[in-house]
Amino acid sequence: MSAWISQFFASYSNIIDLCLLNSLVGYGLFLALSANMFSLATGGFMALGAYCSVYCTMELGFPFAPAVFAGALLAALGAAAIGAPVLRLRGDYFMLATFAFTEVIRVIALNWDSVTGGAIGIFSIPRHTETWHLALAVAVVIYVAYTLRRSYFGRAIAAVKQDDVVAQSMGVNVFMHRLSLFIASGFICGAAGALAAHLNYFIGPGDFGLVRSVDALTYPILGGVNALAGPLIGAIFTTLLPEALRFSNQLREILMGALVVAIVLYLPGGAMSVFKLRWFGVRAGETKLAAATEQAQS
Amino acid sequence: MSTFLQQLVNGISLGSTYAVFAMGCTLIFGVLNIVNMAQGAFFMGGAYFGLEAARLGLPAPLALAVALAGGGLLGMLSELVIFRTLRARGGHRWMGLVASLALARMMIGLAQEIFGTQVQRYPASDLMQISWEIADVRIQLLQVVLLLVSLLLMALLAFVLQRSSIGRAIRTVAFSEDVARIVGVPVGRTILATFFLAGALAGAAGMLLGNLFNVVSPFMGEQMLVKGLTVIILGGLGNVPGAVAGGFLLGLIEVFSVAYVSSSFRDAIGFGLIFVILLVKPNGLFSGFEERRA
Amino acid sequence: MIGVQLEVWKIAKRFQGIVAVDSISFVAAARQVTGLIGPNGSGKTTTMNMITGLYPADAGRITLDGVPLTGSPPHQVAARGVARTFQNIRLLADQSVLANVTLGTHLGHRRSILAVLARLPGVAREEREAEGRCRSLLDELRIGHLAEVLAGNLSYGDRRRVEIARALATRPRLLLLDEPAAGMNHSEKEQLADLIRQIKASGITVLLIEHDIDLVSKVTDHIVCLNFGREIAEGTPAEIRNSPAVIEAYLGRDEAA
Amino acid sequence: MKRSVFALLLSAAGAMAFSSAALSETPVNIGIVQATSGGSAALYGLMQKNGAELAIDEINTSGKLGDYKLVGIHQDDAGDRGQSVNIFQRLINQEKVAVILGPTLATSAFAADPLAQKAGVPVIASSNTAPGITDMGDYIFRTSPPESMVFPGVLAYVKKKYSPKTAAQIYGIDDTLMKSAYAVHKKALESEDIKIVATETFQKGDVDYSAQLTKIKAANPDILVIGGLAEETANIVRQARQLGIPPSTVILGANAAISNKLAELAGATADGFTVGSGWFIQYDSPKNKAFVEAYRKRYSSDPDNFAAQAYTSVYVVADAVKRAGGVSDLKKLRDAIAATKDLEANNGSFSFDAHREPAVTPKVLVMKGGKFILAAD
Repeated sequence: MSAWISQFFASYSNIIDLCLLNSLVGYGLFLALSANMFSLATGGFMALGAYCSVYCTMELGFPFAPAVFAGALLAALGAAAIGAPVLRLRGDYFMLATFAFTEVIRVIALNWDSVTGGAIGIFSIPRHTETWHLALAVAVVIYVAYTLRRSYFGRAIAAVKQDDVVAQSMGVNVFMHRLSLFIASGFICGAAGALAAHLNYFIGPGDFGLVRSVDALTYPILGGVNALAGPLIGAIFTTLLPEALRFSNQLREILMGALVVAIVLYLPGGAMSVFKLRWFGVRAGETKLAAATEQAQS
Repeated sequence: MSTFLQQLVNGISLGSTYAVFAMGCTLIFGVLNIVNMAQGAFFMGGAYFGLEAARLGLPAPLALAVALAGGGLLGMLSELVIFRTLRARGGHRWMGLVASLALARMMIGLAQEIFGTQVQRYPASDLMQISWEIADVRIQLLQVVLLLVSLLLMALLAFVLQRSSIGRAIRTVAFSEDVARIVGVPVGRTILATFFLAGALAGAAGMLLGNLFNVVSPFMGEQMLVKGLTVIILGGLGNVPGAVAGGFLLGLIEVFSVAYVSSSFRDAIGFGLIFVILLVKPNGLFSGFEERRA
Repeated sequence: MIGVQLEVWKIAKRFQGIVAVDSISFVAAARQVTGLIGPNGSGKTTTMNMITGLYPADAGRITLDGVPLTGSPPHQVAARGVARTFQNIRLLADQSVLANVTLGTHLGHRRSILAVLARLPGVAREEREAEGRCRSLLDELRIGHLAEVLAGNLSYGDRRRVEIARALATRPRLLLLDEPAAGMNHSEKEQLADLIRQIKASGITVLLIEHDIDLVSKVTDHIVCLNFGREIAEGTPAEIRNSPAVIEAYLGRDEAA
Repeated sequence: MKRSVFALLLSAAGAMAFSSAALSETPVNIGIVQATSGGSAALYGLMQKNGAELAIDEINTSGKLGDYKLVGIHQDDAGDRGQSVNIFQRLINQEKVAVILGPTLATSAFAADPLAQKAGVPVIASSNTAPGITDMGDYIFRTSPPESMVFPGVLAYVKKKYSPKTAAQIYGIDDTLMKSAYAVHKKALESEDIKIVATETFQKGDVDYSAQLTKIKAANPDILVIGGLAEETANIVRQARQLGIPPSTVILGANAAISNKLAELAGATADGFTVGSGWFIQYDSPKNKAFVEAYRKRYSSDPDNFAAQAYTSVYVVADAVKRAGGVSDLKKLRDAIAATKDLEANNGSFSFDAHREPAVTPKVLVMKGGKFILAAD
């Protein structure tokens, strides 16, 4: 039995690592989405975290932990820098501005050869990231999300998400709350980028583009943005799906697309909404409120 | 000077395909306030519809009609399968984004299955080899034809939106769905028609670009989607004349940033500009053209 | 809780060239109930939104006990002790009544996020106190039994009460009520009148924006009447009822009143 | 929760399990990690998969390995690095492969090859031409000659024939392979004393190169060097000619540009396009003729050099299995692969050099009438 387990881990440890890593990113986005920030900046944040941490370990000789922290911090700084102007934008404008940020970071990474290696990227990165690092990071982030949700901060964020006029009128500084979540999201994504860089021996600008950012959003949305376990479920599902569908190389892409569409259509509150009996009525109410907010603001 | 003029020709020619594609994206946004991420897949689909038609020996105008119809049908499909269902269920708007991306992914997979992953090209014709050299500037017949077709499509869309009954219905729904319902506009059918128009424009753009640059591939829509989003920010979300102007503008910006800055920074300049525009003038450069949606 | 005096001086607001509020001045005396009335579109809600900072005023000055309020964003206005309800009830539909009301205690929480994350004992105490206060508020408003019900499932009148409870949970010094009687039947209006009197008795300044002159006459000390973004009359309820300008504004313009 | 994750993993494992039960023979599992979906990588991946599978079947039918039966296990990594690593792990630990052929892309190789190196499983790449691949360890081989082995010969040929003074370069800046090809091209141009008068870039997915080419045209170079994949190169060549870059400007391409797609997409404008390759279709040897014929028969299309290199890789493995006397000891297998010398292959004789790079003599090919032919002096 133990032999079987060790073989299982040897064969699938990378999948487990990827599930955890994607969950971590998923929680970064979960925080952003919890205040209605449909952010495509993930790729940019992860790139900042990854390149910075690799620079720290490989050029400056930092130990692993401070390097990851430095990467996360740089991404958080990036979030703070773009947050102030970008957070004034609403809805799709916000999404597109964050996308522009990711692309600008990617193009800089492509051209700044001396630090990033350009398109060739950086290889032979020491592998420091272990499964327990990732598990610990996910656990910490879940703890933070869980604790915040039950505090006055979480109440304020829930209000910001549903009706920011109400939130303001109750004394919530909507801008600062959204900014702090955006920065936290940047920090987590930066840390994930740093951990990813030290997991796969290699990073290149292609790892941090639009696809990365969109996938990251898919995790919490598929899993459910209202449930704490949503990002975890969504990330595991999305990571395992291409492997589970490997029996058919031909139809893999088509089946993956079809499954995602089916989830969205039949569980519009995300997979976790299965566990909420009252979801249907609630969804409709929430959408109306959101619409009312938009009207009041325009 | 001749280099400058040549770059101008390059930019206008590239910009015309952007403009046609972006008109569709912005139309959907104007009516439904959503971004349909599957537009890029309709663009790709239209290119293949046109390609198959051309291979069957249909003359180019008929092949274009097939591309238009094919793209339009794909557009309607996305409305019927995804957006209508989501509206009925009251799903969050994020869900529409995620679902339309997944739909695009399915369609790319399907195209790979049917047509293979390799790049294909439209059948070569001698007519298309004709080009003139005026004051050291190369202008191909193909470029001229395609520019004219683009302008025709723009005029056609303007006509449909401004003069036809379906156009009036679309504008009413864009103004307010409730108002449309009160005055007796069939909202569901009008939205379906909007998706058809948007898909048809994407499909036509696919065939135009496929012809102009000799490329038809399952992945051609991905980059175009990004360009389309960029253009509709430049022009203002939901602003159709803005999309046309933005399309040409983006074509020129790209070409001239290659010409006078560096090709390595072409996209950084484009996206940097977008970032700045969003912060300074979030309703687009041409927001004076049209009153913003309430 | 000590009510403050609100002074509004020649404030104006226009939207894309259309004048919503032309020039309005009035005083809501401390610990009194002041009524702001007028037909639809007369500028009442715009005035309220300027006071709470949702819309910046184009011109004019707003002060609380003489300290300027103009230009402050809504959350700072709230921090100065101004609370409000909404004409088109805005509750968080998928949350419980208690959760909605507890949002009102936001400004009362003094512990930092780090303290929350570290689960310091003070945090739990603060939460318990906030919850206890909200429950007793709900009891006072006679909706204590609804604490765990989802706000989206409440009756119309109860939603109005929850909104008022939420506003009171902020420990306001000035309470703005935006058409609280809209859609209420006669007995509900009676209960509302009692509630407003109670609030006044607790020392809070109240600015009541209302359509219904009968209700306003019953509970207010002073009334300001608006029309077309201007003030057309001011005085005691009795004076207002007999003012020709008010009668014309209501009967000539708006049959619903 | 934890349990359901575990169950999901298990069901995934079940779905992926391959039944590779061989009866009397001893199976030799060969992992074939090639992208057959997911963009331009699939163009090369599919060719290599075809070439490898053709060779495996030929060897099994011939019975030259006696009781050993080669079992090809193809896995599609869609050109995605994360998936390549997943696949490598599974192939090594679960399928117990003796050797892995691939992966398609160099970026995947940089991520996945270290796993094989650590586990002591040999990897033979047949499309990675970026520098540094074999530096990852002594278990990493390739049958694809790196750009640096091919391009200088091409340039020397062009220099001798046309004596160019100036050159322009255009390359894909976001493609690992092309970025490194660019560096090789640049170094070769500099060492041949050819002045670089323009350097332009493009990105994956670009279809319009007219702005860059207009700039290049204005610089009026004697030769144009393209660092692009086949489909990109085809359109650059075509657009260059359409914009009026004269036929006197010779266009040179990278190794990766060699594909049958090139002639199809660029048509007559590709005439005179010059590249270098370790293999070419008209190579006159019985072994090659048999290969081309078998390939055409099985896939009804022409092989390209990637198919040929993957085909060679399998023969290298078969030869090494024979010399190592089985696959029970992968260290011995590795040593046997490394010792490959003068193996009769489809491009003459094949050997690995001391750095596990292919010791082949690259040929200069010129496009003429839609076919690559050996360049005549």
